[in-house]
Amino acid sequence: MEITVKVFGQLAELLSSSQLEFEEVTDTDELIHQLQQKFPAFRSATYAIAVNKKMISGNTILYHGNTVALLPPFSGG
Amino acid sequence: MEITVKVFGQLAELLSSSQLEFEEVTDTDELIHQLQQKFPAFRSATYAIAVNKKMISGNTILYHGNTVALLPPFSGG
Amino acid sequence: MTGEPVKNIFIPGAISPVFIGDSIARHNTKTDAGAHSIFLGQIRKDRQESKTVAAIEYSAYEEMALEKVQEMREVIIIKHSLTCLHIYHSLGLVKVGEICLFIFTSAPHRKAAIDACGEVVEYIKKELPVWGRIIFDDAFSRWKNN
Amino acid sequence: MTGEPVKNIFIPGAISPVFIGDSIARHNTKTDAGAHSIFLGQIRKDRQESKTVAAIEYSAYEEMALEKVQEMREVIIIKHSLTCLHIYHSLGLVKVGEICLFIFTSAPHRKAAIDACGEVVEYIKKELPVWGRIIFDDAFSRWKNN
Repeated sequence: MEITVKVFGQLAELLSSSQLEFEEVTDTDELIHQLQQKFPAFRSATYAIAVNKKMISGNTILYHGNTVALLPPFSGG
Repeated sequence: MEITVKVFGQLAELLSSSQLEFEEVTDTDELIHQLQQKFPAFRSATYAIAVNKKMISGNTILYHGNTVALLPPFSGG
Repeated sequence: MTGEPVKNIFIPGAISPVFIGDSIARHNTKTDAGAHSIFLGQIRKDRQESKTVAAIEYSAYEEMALEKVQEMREVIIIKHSLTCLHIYHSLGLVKVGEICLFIFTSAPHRKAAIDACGEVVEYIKKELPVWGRIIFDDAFSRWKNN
Repeated sequence: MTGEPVKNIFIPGAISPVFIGDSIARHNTKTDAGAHSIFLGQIRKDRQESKTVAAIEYSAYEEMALEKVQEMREVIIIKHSLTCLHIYHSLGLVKVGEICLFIFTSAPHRKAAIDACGEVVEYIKKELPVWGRIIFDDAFSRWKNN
């Protein structure tokens, strides 16, 4: 199983990376938990989550090949 | 006494003129009456009146040198 | 009344896209502006009773229009705290596909620029002593009504 | 869904006034249009805590942004019966006085063009996965919030 995590804006700075790969993660809650373990500063971050470019609002099961994006508050324009 | 009457748009066509001069006319009601006598087609026209570039809404006394404008419905833009 | 000199808004014939681009380019020195709103009126190829619009010929009571625009400018600039406001209207013949009206508002933030631009468009269409004569492709013409 | 191909909206660096003028010029063949509404976002020389903004550096989740814009486009075009709709947003560095956002709506009548343009501006600012990093004149920077 392979999950790609894309990270943008201030979150990419916080995690010092714009892309991470995860092997064993069953859903988005678990993914966030693993990220918080690995990056303690991530606990206080504000972000929305997209799975395969669609915004999600609750815990979402992840499948092999899914792309999860962590999106800090938008500030375009 | 001299009053200049400027006429625009469809009214200028109706009166076959864009400017007329009047000698003896005391107020706008009298001016309109004289115009209706001279140009019967003017009776059914729709227009607003400006005296010295300011719109008026009732009968207005005219003084030597005043410019009266007859303004059909605006259609700019 | 801020007493600024009366600006001419009338342009003979169509307003060229290059003129509009140049006007936008000049605003790069207006560094207080964060938002620009532009309205362009273009002659539409309308079909009316089996005729097709070819052009509109505009005339105006210029002196009165400029006085009215000047008063409106001062009110709108203060009301919306605009950085700047530009208004141009064609006189004479403007053909289908050409631009006859160009309104350009600038402000620090978007709401002021957008609201002001909309208000100016309505004012120009309803309050300005300007008349359009619609010229059809068969050379027949009639007066436009807004 | 009309199934039109996904258009790119992102432009590297600032959006040039010449590009905007050219875009306006190309609309003279859109003879169904009678009204164009344009919104331009420009980098404002803001002062924040004794620093002055020098530029904004934009990044985006491009694939997701393009999908979202495409969905929004189709909804807005149908809702307002637009003749056309163009959207451009800068990526990378855009300096003070330069243009970072260009929205262009066209419709037969003014209300549709103006309303649609305003709705697209709000959508772009609130719903698009784009981020701006404000760069100050002392090289300090912080993330923009809308």
